[in-house]
This record gives sequence, structure tokens and C-alpha cells, in this order.
Amino acid sequence: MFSEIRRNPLLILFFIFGMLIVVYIIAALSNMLYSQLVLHPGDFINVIKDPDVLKSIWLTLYTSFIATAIGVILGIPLAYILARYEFYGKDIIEAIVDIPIIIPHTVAGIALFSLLMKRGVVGVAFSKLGIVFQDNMWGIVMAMFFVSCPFFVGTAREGFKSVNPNLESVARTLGASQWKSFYQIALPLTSRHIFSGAIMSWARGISEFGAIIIIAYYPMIASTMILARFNTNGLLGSQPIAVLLIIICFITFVALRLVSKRGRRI
Amino acid sequence: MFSEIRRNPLLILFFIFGMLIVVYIIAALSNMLYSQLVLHPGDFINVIKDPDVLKSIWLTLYTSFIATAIGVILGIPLAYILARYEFYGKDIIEAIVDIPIIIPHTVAGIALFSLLMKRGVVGVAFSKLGIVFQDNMWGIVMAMFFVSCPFFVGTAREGFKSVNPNLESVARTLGASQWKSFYQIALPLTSRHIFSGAIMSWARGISEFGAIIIIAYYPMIASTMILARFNTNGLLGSQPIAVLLIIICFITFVALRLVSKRGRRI
Amino acid sequence: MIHIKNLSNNWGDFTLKNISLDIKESEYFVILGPTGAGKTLLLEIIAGLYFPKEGKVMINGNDVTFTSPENRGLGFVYQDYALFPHLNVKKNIEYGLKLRKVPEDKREEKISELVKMLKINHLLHRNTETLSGGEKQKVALARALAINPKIILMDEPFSALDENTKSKLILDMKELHKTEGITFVHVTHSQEEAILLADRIGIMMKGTIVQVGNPDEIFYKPVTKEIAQFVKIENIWEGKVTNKKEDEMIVEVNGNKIVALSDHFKVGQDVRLIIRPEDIILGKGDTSARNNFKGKITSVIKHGFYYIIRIDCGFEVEAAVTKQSIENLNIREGKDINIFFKATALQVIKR
Amino acid sequence: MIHIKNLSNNWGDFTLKNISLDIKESEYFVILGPTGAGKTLLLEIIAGLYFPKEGKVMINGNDVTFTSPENRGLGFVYQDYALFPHLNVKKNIEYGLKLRKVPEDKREEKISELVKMLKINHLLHRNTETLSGGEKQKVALARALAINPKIILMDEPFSALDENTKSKLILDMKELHKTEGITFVHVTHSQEEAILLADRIGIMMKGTIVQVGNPDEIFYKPVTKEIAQFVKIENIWEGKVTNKKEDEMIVEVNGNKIVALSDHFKVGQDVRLIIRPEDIILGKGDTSARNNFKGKITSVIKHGFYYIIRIDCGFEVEAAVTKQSIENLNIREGKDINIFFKATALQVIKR
Repeated sequence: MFSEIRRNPLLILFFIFGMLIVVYIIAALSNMLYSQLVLHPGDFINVIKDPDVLKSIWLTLYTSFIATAIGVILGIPLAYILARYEFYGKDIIEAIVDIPIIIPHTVAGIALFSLLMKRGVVGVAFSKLGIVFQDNMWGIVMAMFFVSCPFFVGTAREGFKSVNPNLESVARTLGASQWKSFYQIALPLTSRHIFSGAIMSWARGISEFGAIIIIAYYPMIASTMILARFNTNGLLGSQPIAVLLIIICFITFVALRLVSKRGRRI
Repeated sequence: MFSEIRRNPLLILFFIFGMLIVVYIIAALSNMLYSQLVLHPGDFINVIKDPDVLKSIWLTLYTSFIATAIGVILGIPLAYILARYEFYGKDIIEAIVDIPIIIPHTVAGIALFSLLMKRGVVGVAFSKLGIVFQDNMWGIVMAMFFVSCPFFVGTAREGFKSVNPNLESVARTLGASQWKSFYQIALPLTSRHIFSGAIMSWARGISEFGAIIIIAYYPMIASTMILARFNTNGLLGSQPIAVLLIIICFITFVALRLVSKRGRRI
Repeated sequence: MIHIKNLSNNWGDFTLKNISLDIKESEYFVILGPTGAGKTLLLEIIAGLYFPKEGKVMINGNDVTFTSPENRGLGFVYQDYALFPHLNVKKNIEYGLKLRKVPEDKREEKISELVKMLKINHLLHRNTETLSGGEKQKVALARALAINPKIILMDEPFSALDENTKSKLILDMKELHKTEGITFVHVTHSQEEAILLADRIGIMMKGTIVQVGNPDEIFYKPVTKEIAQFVKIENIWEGKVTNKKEDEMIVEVNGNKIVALSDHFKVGQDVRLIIRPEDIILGKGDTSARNNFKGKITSVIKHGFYYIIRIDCGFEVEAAVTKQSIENLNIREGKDINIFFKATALQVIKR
Repeated sequence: MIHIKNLSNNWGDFTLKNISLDIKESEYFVILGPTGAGKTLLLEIIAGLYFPKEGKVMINGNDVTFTSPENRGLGFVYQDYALFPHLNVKKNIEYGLKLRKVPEDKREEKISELVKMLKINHLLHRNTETLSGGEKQKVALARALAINPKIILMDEPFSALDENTKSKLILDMKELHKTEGITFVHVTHSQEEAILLADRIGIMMKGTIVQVGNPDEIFYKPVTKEIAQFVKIENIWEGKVTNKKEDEMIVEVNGNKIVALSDHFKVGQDVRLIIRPEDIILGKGDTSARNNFKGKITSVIKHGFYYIIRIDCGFEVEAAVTKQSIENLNIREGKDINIFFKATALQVIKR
């Protein structure tokens, strides 16, 4: 490309415009990391030792993992059907699955609170089973699942679409039942999409705040902790938690990426 | 598809699993709409008349529109370069552009606050120009732009990728400069992707809460207003705002969809 | 072997209309037709991948219309080969055997027999994505053959290959058919493949089978104008029967009297005469030919190993001749020439 | 007209190596080669869509190596037609004229002339997506012709078309070339297209031009074994020069003595003899042929209008004959037969 740029002033212009976005994102992150890790490393070390902070980060990672697991189990069949079959009302189902992406987060929180609170339609039923959502870990999971499942379903659907349907047809003529042709052919060929969809879903769950703060202020997830400390101690109290959270997220994502890249070669 | 289901028990199983996601999303929304519009219509009507609420909703729509406009202007050149050229470091740029999607919202808020606050690196420079971000409309815009621009860039990039590059090559042999072949061929053929990317970006801006509450609690956007009322008046005080916001969003999106569908036929 | 009765279906853009077809045991049957005729859909219905709306599919006397594909035991080879990309060549071939729980030693035996027959021993541990088109085709065939099918269905198996690979594979297919005695059903739009491979051909157009016969019947005696055009016969002359005696008749075409076999036609009937360009003889020839016309050469075009000559005899005639004839008869555009053809070489159809 | 000198490039998987080529004014030049030879990249470099790493491109004596495509005034027709999907047929054709700010009345005039010439008047207001392949091809051609280019570059223009449409378009292209006097550079992997259209052919293999000549030179006198194989000559015999007198020599192939023209070869040299199957004459023939061998027919295979016969004469011989020869000579597998060929029909190359 660079050899083309020399002969092409338009590309230079495009490049400059485009880079503004990249620079903005880098500036925001590097400024935060620099001011914390280089200018105020002491505060950062104190935060690493704070058991409340660590507990909230662990809770965030853990609940989002459960939400993703639910999304994967329920999402794979849905994604497969959406990828493989045409039927009346398919558009509508696809639109419904995308609603959690466009709905404002606090609105999702109000909707879920109204459904799952102790007096809510579903909340009443589950409280008889001993499961409580309001101000409880399961409320966090349900909120994360609500906002993150569309990302998993979308990615898995694209994955199944990218698998040549003739492969399953051939498997069936060779003697595979529909189930075997699904789990021996379609599923392994979609594994990378499923994996990256799960990562996206997990990341989306970790990032959620607006919906969770309404259904479950306690137990505090990392985001709630950041806001609480920001409101009481300002930037000094909250930035170290933000930096710690983002470092943990980055390390995990990069590690998962590497695992999935190595998996590709096999 | 339905004729196939009859002969295929596996599909029935898949369908049941998949439908759980769809039912959960429908239940959350319809429960909220039903309990508000049918059971408590009076509260809803009072909210419609509350100028503070209307102002916050208008502010949300308006700031997200500005954020999207900035994203479109800067994002189109970036998307075009990412779709058309291979160059060293392209992977890294693509990864950086996706960071705002996976970063927790409150962490993004802390990062932007640290960068744009009155004492922040960028904030200091802009305050000399009379532009303030902290607790200001421009802070909301910058936060929305940060979280929403990846959605626009991603969609526009897919759009440009789907345009056969031979079309631009032919246009050039017919006498079009690089700029003309871009805006007469590539751009119109990507218009639907650009439009739907802009809608997604706008929706993402409207839905943001975690980043905005940190950089600008005031002026209150709709989400902040919902949380504030929820904390003081509970569900009764906050749900009407949530319902009003979601109704406005739905009407707008459906209208935009229709416009873009009609546009497709031309 | 395969018996299809009154089959009708519509699936997306493709429609099948009232198809009946009999394919015999050990036959190499080619379904030939233009793209969009519904050939692939018909093949997929025979395989059980789609179920028809109406009609029946019988295999070996059993009604299998609604039998699942995994219970039919047919081999299927797709145009895009459809090799499993996550399995290597050996595991692809082995797939059907593993599903049948064939023990490992028997599997190894079968695989080594197949790769020997198809000469792909050296590919056994290769990743399928590194194979050439012709190699992929052979692996797909080996995979289908592994389950010992009585019938192999092939959907445009050579259309993605270059010409040299295609010619070689066609010879291999002929050999395979000869030695294995499997029934082949081969879908294609290529007349060349049909001529080279088919025992019998079914011509499929617009969702229905319009003619079934051996290659000579199809290429020399097409039963409709559309089939004649599809098999590239430009000599389609419209005329009227003016005279008839015993088993011969005279057909007048633009004032020229052409002798044809009378068959069941009546005096006064409108007919079309069809004759292949290689049945037109040029120059001083054969006195046994009753049809003998004088014309002017309007064009001479080289096509690979032969030349196509167009002659105006009061009606347009196209002839195919060799380089040697061109030299011997000194054929050039604008020259006068005599043409001959036998009454028996003419195909007469109603119009 | 086009002069390419020592061109080298690499772009992704494709590499061009030291290409030099001269294409004359008003010539129909075909670049023929297998897929992956780099033909398209060469065409795009001539068009200015890519710039080469090394070497020069001259058009009409001007060095245009680094001139932008919009300043070269060449027409380009892609394999996939590349019609602008958001413009109708008329606006596609008009596009280049509008860029040149041609006034509306002149544009209308030019368009109506083009659509008349290409017989696409009735398509003018159609959406491009509703057109058939052949129609798209003509619109792409009209669009390229609209700007009055001196040169038209075509990348596999017929490869996505069915055979009947292709034959018709090839005749149209010949006509167009005859009447318009434009220089055509046509890239293809199809020998048929090359034979039918080319004034001269450049054979391209593995990123370089290996032979340039008129169709007879290419198809009868290939200069390497690879070219011979690519143009489907199976008669490639390896031998050694054993004797030489004046302008003739004897080449021994598996103990058989074959007479060839001596050219610049020496006694004792290892050579290959190449001869096209249609130059092999069967049966009682031509006494002027010095090369006369007895053999046994090993196979008879029908190919469209002709038959390919394989004969074992101590060396493998392939001959192409007509249906009439088959009948006259009563050719069947296993029978003995005589073959003849002229010394002048043999191409001799080093090995």
C-alpha cells in the first residue's frame, strides 16, 4: 500500500481522516494507563491489594462467564436454524434477537427489574424455587445474558452460514443422521466463530453497567465499584480500579486469541 | 421449513432451545410495556408532560446524532482504506478500532474523564478554545462517539468490501480519477451499509450510560434521568421514562428502516 | 434400478414438472441440459436430500420417496467436491466407513484398494485444501465409493476443472464404470461429457425430461427444435410434405425438393428437417445420396480440429469438414460447391 | 502500438518475469495460457491499474509505465463484466462520455450508434442485473467502445458464458474487429477462442511469455513440450538424430526411423518430435508422405464432430478423423492400420 500512497494524494487524505479515530482511542487509553501506572503507581498497588476490589472484578468475570455459557447453549441451536432454514417470520425473529443491542442499557435494566424483581411476573415464580434476582448474582447474570446473547447468536449464525451446506448433505448420503452431520461436520467447522462469539459475549457482559446497576447495585460488580469510588473519591479512587480491570480484560482476551489462533492451525 | 420439521425431530429440539432466547427478550419488553401502558397509563401520561424528561430525551437523541455525524465523516475514509488495501499494521489498526466495543463502559468513562476533564491533557487545550467537556454536552458527544464509532466503521468496511473492486478499475479506465471513482461508484454502492451503520452508531450512542455518567452527570441524558428517578422514586418513577424512550427509539428505527428499504428499490 | 414416476416439485427458483425416468442397472446415465433446468434438484431428490411434493422415487423396486439420505446408500459427488475441510484426505474417505462401524483393519484395506484404483496413494495424508481440482475430484469419488454404493450421483463433476484434467478424468471414469459395474447418474450441461461417457442421455429442459435415448438418438435424431439447437445443429429447415410414395416422401424447403423417409407424416403437413453438419458431404461424392444440391460457400471458420462451412443452397446449410477436405476441394469463401446427404441422415419432426 | 519491455512484478500470488511483447496496431492479439499464469495482472498493468516493479510499458511510442489509467484512454472489459449495478444500461454506456463532458446530443448519437452496432437497442433502459450473461458482455463492450479507445483490453470475456452464446459473441467480435480497426488484447485460457479470434497469440506460462506467433505457428509448431501439451498435442515423441543429409534427417524413435526436416540439428542430438493429430492420415493415402508406419488401433473415442484414434506403431500415435473415415476405413479397436504423415508437418525441438 505504501508504494501506492506515493502516487495517490487522495489516499493520504483518507488516511489522515481515518487516523483521527485511531488516535482518539489510543489517546484515551494510553493517557489513563500512563497517568496511573507511571505517575501514580502507588495508588494502583494499593488497589491491587484491596479485597473488595478484587472480589468485585472476580464477580464480574464469573457472572459474565455464566451468562455466556447460557448464551452458547441456547444460542447455537438458534444460530443454526437462522443460518440454514428459510421460514415465515424469520426476519422478525432476527429483529427480536437484535433488540438488546439497540435498547438503552438503563431501559433494559428497568425492563428486567420489572420482570425479575421479587414482585415481578417471573421473579415471583423463581422466588418460590429459592432463586432471587434482585440485588443478587443471578440478577447480574440475567442482565448480562440479556445484553450479550445477540453478539453470540450473530457471530455463530455467520459461522454456520459460512459452512458449505453441501458438506452436510454429503455426510448424510455417507450415512450420517441429521444430528451426526451437525455435530461432526457443521459444529467443528464453526468452532472458531463459536469461540470468538463467546469471547465477544463475555466481553459484552463484563462491560455492561446500566442494566446491572438497576437490577443489582449489590453485590457490586467492578463497574459499580468504579462509579461508587468515583462519586466518593473522584478520579484518584476510581482510576486504579479501571486500570486493573482493563489490564485483566486485555490479558485474558489476548490469551484467548492466541489459543484460538493456535487452534486454527490444527 | 415447516414441512421439513415434520420429518425431523432434531429441528424441533433446536427450535425449542433457540426460542428460549426469543421468549426471554419478548417477555422483558412486553411485561414492561404492558405494566406501564395498560396497568399504569396515568403515570405514563404525566411523564410525557414533564419538560425535564422530554429535554433529557431530546438531548440524548441530539448528542448521539452529532456523535454519529462525526463518526460518519471520519469513519468512511477509514472503512474504505481498511476494505481496499493490505498494509503492514492493518490488523493492529482493526484491533484498536474494536477496543471501545469490548472495554467496560465505566472504564471508558474514566479514561475519557481523565483525558477530557478540565485538568486533563486534551481538556486543558480545548478549554482555551472555550470548549468544555466535563459535565457538558460535548463530553456526552465525545463519550458517545467513543463507544459508537466502531459499529459504524465495521459496517461501512463490510459495505466497501462487498463492492466489486473491478467496478472502480473500470471507472478509472473510462476516465474517472481516484476521487471520482470513489464518490460516483464505491460510495453510492455502499450507501445502504453506510446508512445502517449510522443507525447502529446512533442507537449505540443513545444506549450508552456507564461512560456518560462519569464524564457528564449533568446535563442529564435520558439514562441518567432514569437512574436518578429510580433511586428516588423506584420503579414507579423511572419505568414511564424508560417506556417513553423505548417507544421513541422504536418509532425512529422503524421509520428509518422503511426509508432505507424504499431507497433500496430506487 | 432407479424408477422415477410423475415427480413434481418446486424449490425456490427451480421447478420440476411431472418427471418420469427409468435408469437401468450398471448404466451410465447422463442428465444433460442447460443451466437452470433443475438438474441438480432432481439429483438431490434421488439422493433424498429433498423430498418431492408429488410423485415417487423407487430404487431396486423399493419406494424410497421419503427415506432419509443416510438410509439410501447412494454415493454423491458435488460440483464443488464438498470435501470436509477439517479432515485430511484419508479421514474424508474413511468417514462413511466409520459411520458404518467398519473395523479398522477392514477400513484400511478398503482405503488402500480405493487409492490404488484412483491413483491417489500419495495424497492420503494431505490436507484437502492443498489439492488441485482434479485431485479433489478423485478424493470425492473415493469417499463416495468407499461405502460400496450401487449408485453414484454426480452433479457437474467436471465443470470446475481445466480441459486437460477433465479429459484425463473422463477416461478414468469410463474405466471405473467398466470395471465396477456401478450405476452412474451424471448431471451436466456439457455435450462433450455426455458424448464421451453416456450409455443413455436424458435431456432436461425447463424442469422436465424432454428426450431420453442413446447418444446417437439424441445427437442425430433430436425430437424438438429446442433440443436440436441445444446440441448445436444449425441445419434446421422448415418445409412442407408435397409428395409421398411407399416409405419415402418429398419435403419442399424454399422451393427445393428434399427426399426424406416418410415415417408417419402426411402430404401437406408442415415439418422441420434436422441434420448434423458432419452428415453433409461436400464435393464430388457418393452417388447413393439422393439429395444433391449446388450452393455458394458463405463462410469458412476453423474450430479446433475441423472447419465449419456455411453454404447457401437456397436454404442455409452448415457442414463440418477436415483440414484435408479443405485442401483437397480447395474450399474458399465465395466458391460454388456441391453438397450431398442421405435421406436416412435426416431427422423429420412436426412443427 | 503496445510495446512492453522487460516487465517484472509480483503481486500477491502472481509474479511476472521479464516480459517483453510487441502488439501491432489493429491487431487482434490473444494472450493464451493456463489459469494462474499471471495473464490478468499483465492486462491490468497495461491498463495502468497496477504499476510494475521493473520494466516499461509504451503505447504509441509514449512511455506510460506510471500514467494513471484515466489518462490512457484504453477500453477494459472484465470477465465479470463489472457493470455499475446502480446505473441502468444507458447510463453505464454513457459513463465515460459524461466524464469527458461530451454534450448530451453527441452522447445520444454515440450511444445509439453503439447499441445499433451491438444490437442491444432494446436493453437501453433495463437494469443491468436483469440482463443475461451475453447481454451484459455486450453492454460492457459498448461502455468500453463509447470512449473511442484505440485499444481494448479484455480479460477472459467469454469464460462465464454458455457455449451457444459464446459462439455467437465470437462472430460478433470478429465482425467488430474487422469494421472498427481497434487493437484488441484478449486474455483467455481457451484455445478455441484463440483459434477463432487471434491474428497473433502469445502463450503465457508461469508469469512469462514463452511463445508468440500466429495461430498456425502456435498450434502446429509449439516450441516447448509444455506448450505442445497445453495445446493438446499428445503426439510428442522422444528420439535421437541418427542421420542427416541436405535438409532432411532421420530421427529414431523407439527403433522406428522417422524423416524430418533437418533445420539446425546435429547427428546424435536428443530431440522431440511433435505433430498434431489431424496431420496423421490413416489408411490408403497420399504416396508423397515419406513417413509410413503400420500399427494396431488401441482406442476409438468420439469427441463431438470427430473421433480420436490411438494407434500403437511401436510409439504411441494419436489421430483425429471424421465419422466418414471411420466408416470408410472400418476403423475399430484392435484392428491393424497404416498411418502416414509428412515430414513438413513435424515440429522438431531440442530436449
